[in-house]
Amino acid sequence: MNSLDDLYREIILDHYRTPRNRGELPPPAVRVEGFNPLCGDEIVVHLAVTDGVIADIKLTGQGCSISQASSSLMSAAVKGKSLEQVRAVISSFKQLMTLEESVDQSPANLRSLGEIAALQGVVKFPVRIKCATLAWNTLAQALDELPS
Amino acid sequence: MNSLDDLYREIILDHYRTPRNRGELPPPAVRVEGFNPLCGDEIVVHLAVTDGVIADIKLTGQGCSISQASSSLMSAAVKGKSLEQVRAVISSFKQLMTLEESVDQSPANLRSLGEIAALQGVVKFPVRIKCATLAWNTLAQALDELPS
Amino acid sequence: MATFDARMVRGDIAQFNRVINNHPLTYLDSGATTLPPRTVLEAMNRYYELHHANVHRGVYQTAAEATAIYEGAREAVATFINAPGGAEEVVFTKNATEAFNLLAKSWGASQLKSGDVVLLSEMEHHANIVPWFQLRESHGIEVRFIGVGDDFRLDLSNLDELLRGVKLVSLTGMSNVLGTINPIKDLARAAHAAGALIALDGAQSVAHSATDVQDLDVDFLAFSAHKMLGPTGIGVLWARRELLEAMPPFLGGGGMIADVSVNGFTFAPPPARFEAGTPPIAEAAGLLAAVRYMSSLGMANVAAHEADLTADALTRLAGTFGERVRIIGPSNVVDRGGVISLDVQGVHPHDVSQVLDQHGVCIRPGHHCAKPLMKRFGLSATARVSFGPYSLVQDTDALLEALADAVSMFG
Amino acid sequence: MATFDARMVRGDIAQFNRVINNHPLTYLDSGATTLPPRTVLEAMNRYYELHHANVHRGVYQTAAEATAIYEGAREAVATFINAPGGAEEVVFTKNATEAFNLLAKSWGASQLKSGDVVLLSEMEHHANIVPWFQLRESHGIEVRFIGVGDDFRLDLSNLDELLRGVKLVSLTGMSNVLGTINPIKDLARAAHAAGALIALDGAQSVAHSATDVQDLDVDFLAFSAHKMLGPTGIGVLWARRELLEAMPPFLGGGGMIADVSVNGFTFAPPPARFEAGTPPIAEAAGLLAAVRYMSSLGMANVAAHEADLTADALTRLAGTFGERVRIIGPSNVVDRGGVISLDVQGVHPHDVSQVLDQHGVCIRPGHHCAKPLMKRFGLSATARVSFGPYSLVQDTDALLEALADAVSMFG
Ligand SMILES: Cc1ncc(COP(=O)(O)O)c(C=O)c1O
Ligand SMILES: Cc1ncc(COP(=O)(O)O)c(C=O)c1O
Repeated sequence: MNSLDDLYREIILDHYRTPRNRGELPPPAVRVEGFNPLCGDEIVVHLAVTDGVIADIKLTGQGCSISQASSSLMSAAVKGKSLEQVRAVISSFKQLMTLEESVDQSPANLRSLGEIAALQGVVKFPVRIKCATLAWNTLAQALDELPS
Repeated sequence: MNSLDDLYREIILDHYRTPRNRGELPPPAVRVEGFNPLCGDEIVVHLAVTDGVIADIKLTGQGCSISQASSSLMSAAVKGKSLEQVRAVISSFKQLMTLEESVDQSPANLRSLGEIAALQGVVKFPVRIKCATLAWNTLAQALDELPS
Repeated sequence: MATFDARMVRGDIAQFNRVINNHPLTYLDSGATTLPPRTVLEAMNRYYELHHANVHRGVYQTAAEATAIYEGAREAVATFINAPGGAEEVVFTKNATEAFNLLAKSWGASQLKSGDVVLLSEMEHHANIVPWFQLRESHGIEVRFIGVGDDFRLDLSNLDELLRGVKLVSLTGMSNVLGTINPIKDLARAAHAAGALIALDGAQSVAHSATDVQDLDVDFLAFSAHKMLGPTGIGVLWARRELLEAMPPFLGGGGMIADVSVNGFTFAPPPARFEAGTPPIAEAAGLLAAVRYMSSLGMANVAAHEADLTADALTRLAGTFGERVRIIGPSNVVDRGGVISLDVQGVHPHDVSQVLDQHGVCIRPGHHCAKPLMKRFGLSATARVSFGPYSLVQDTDALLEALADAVSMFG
Repeated sequence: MATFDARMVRGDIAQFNRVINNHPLTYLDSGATTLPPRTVLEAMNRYYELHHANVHRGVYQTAAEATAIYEGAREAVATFINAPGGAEEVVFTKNATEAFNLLAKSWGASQLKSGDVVLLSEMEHHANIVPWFQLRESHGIEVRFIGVGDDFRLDLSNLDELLRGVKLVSLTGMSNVLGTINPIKDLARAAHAAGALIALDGAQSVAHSATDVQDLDVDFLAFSAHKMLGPTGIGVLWARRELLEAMPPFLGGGGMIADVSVNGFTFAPPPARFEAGTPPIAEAAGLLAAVRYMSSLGMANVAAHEADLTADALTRLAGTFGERVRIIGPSNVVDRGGVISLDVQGVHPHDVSQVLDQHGVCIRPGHHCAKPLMKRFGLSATARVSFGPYSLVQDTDALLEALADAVSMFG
């Protein structure tokens, strides 16, 4: 039996109750919507990039604690980072969300992820993985849509 | 267990092998097609009526022994009869083909039906009732289409 | 009179023996699908083990038996809904959704023309919305909606106006979100007076109270077996005989034809006309058993039992959680069934359901395929509790305990 | 290597315990539907007793389990047919017939225009004819037929000409009347060279030999579970991912939408786009078990076993009855499967089947939903014998004995 405490860690509830980086950014910031039709979760990512660095990120949207906390955690994790670093974080996060045994879930690796490691418990609740990844997929899409 | 002998009485096999009244009649004879889409049985009834009497009847068509024997037996039973008598025969035959217990299947009643009583065994094989009634329904339809 | 004892019904259902996360199963999702009693499973097993064969055209014994079972299910359904024209008015589909598609794509596409109006309501399930939108795209009909008031009931104040130009009114008997039971008999009278036909979405209502199409005076009825203690994979479209006879075929294939050549085809009379291909035969056997089982319970008994459970749950939810848990639906049991949608302040329905699962309590979060209704009330989802004939007060006990946990966890 | 023993397969099937008219059951109608082994029934019972819940959107444990079973069936089917794009290319329908209707009414209606040609053959089942005639009526396409030669095989002598203007070739892998197995791989090459796509009607072929859509290089595949030891109520349309993605929805309702408002709707990606309403979930559990069971037998073993039975039956039928019983189909087992249509001189197929029933022998009389083929050979019906993986030489013994009775009875 998986304990709910694995899913609803204190950090997650905190980010759900007081989400970071809520709001919008005016153009020319990139704006991308993410939507999970199955459960209705919604994330809108606003991204301002200057000199290859995420100068600012703001989020709106609505949904369950996992989708909203994950987006808040994401925003905190990528703000001020270079695009290269952001891509690396996205890829580490996706690793964390895979069900495969081979994934390195060692404490050292998890520590390197910082706060987003709190989402690790989600994999034990497979129906919720989509909630956790929505914000990240939306961010990845926003990166693809950046003017090059 | 119902014996096949109930179904395939000698009279039936005889009418199947050597059908009576095969052929067509030229206009102004009435021509009506009957068709059972489930099994592909086909009967075409040609009917010449003079002074309220079936002066001649001819049949074409194809199908199983029951459908073809029934049409042959029918033609023999109605030829030369008044339309009123024919309607009575059709109705007696339909009675014979019903599964209800209440139907009079007494020897006396069956005898009054003449040769068509040979089809009585069909009711024990419910899937074949449609085969037996096809010709009769087609005849009934032909009567309806007679110029009045 | 039929006897009814919810504990006995429960005893007939194997899934209640399950233990989920160390709790006995508390199944409160009958609005999504019901749990079939043993007799339904036995009927299907017996079908497969003794009688399975393809129906129609078969002469041999098991084929005749399979056909008798399949056609017997049609008879039983006709009796269950009191179809005036008997079994030949009952068309088997794969679910209620296909029934609505058949209605829109056969009756609608052949009888409606550009500008004709189909009147729905804001509380309809997508099954009774999307096919009409598709028909709007293909045939230029107008789709109009009866609004839902703040009392969670149809707003009929401007019904006369809404009915102008309407050829079909298509409404749910009971909302699968609000629990609201609609005044179908009155609406049928109004529709007919305005020269329109009326279709009833019985998906929710048939399993929870008696449905008499003659008394209601409706023209079409759609429902699914799996929501009335039957199996998945089979649904019903009932229509008055003359309406069915005027409808062109929808799906083409074996069984629905009169003749086929390389040049074209002609089609069979109803109901065969609408049942292309090998039908859900075992499922019909299951539906037959479900109809018998429900009839033996007595639909009035089922309705009364579920009304009791609903009244108790509504009172206790309000008493325990006050403003924290808002009921999205009528707050008393007049003209409402056993579907209770909750909006728990500060806890998303998804999270409510997740915490409840830890207590073995099964409820459904989401938009319940009724997005227009969700939008009407400014919600993206609700946490929906729904009762069945096997539900007991102990289920509500478990619900309240689990809900208290969810509320306290999210503070 | 998979092990295969037809006696063991037979032992897995309850219906063989039946006694019909004082004879053990001789089931020779697998072309119409197959008898499911115990494991298939058990999988469905287990589903209902332990896991039944509506799929998707459910958070609680049994809903997640039901979803895993349903999606697991999709995976298993994808593996079984070697779908290049995996499970997302597998759409569940109610039967093969609905799969063809989906193909014609979604792909066909959106991709074909007036004058485009769909090339079928004279040996197609109505399921692969009528939907194209319906599309001809609605969209003005041309429907063309490959002829069938006196050798009961496709007449491909003028294939180049036949392929002119063709956008889709849609053919059966194996005739359900003649037993003829068509050279699909060659025809796929020819179709593609002519710029056409190719659809395979696998209804008969999937259950009797391996089907590898990549090796055959087909674009669409349709089949039914009930003809491959699975349950009634579920079928499959497989299509290459890019084709599915370009196809508009067919049935509208819950599950196939991305969003719905009172103004309109947007739709979900495949396969959900094509699965409106509550799907056949228990049936998917049964299909999953059937696919596993068939794979454990080994499709090559099944094919070899049925070829042996067919060769033996063809030889003995000719030896026993000579000219009296004509085989409507290839008379040797090269490129033919275990479907044997008989034309018994002087005995109508209906009567043949009736007499055989008295011996407990189940065969199917009729046009087998292939009327154009019947007309091609000037027949209104045949008496069709068909084998399955559980068939044994003793079934042929019973057939011959019963057939002798029919022949002598009608003199
Ligand atoms: C060749 C062929 N195609 C299609 C079908 C249709 O299958 P179903 O009736 O399961 O839709 C059949 C079954 O009769 C068949 O034999
Ligand atoms: C009111 C209503 N209508 C229609 C449906 C569709 O039923 P199905 O999914 O069985 O086709 C449902 C079930 O969700 C429903 O609740």
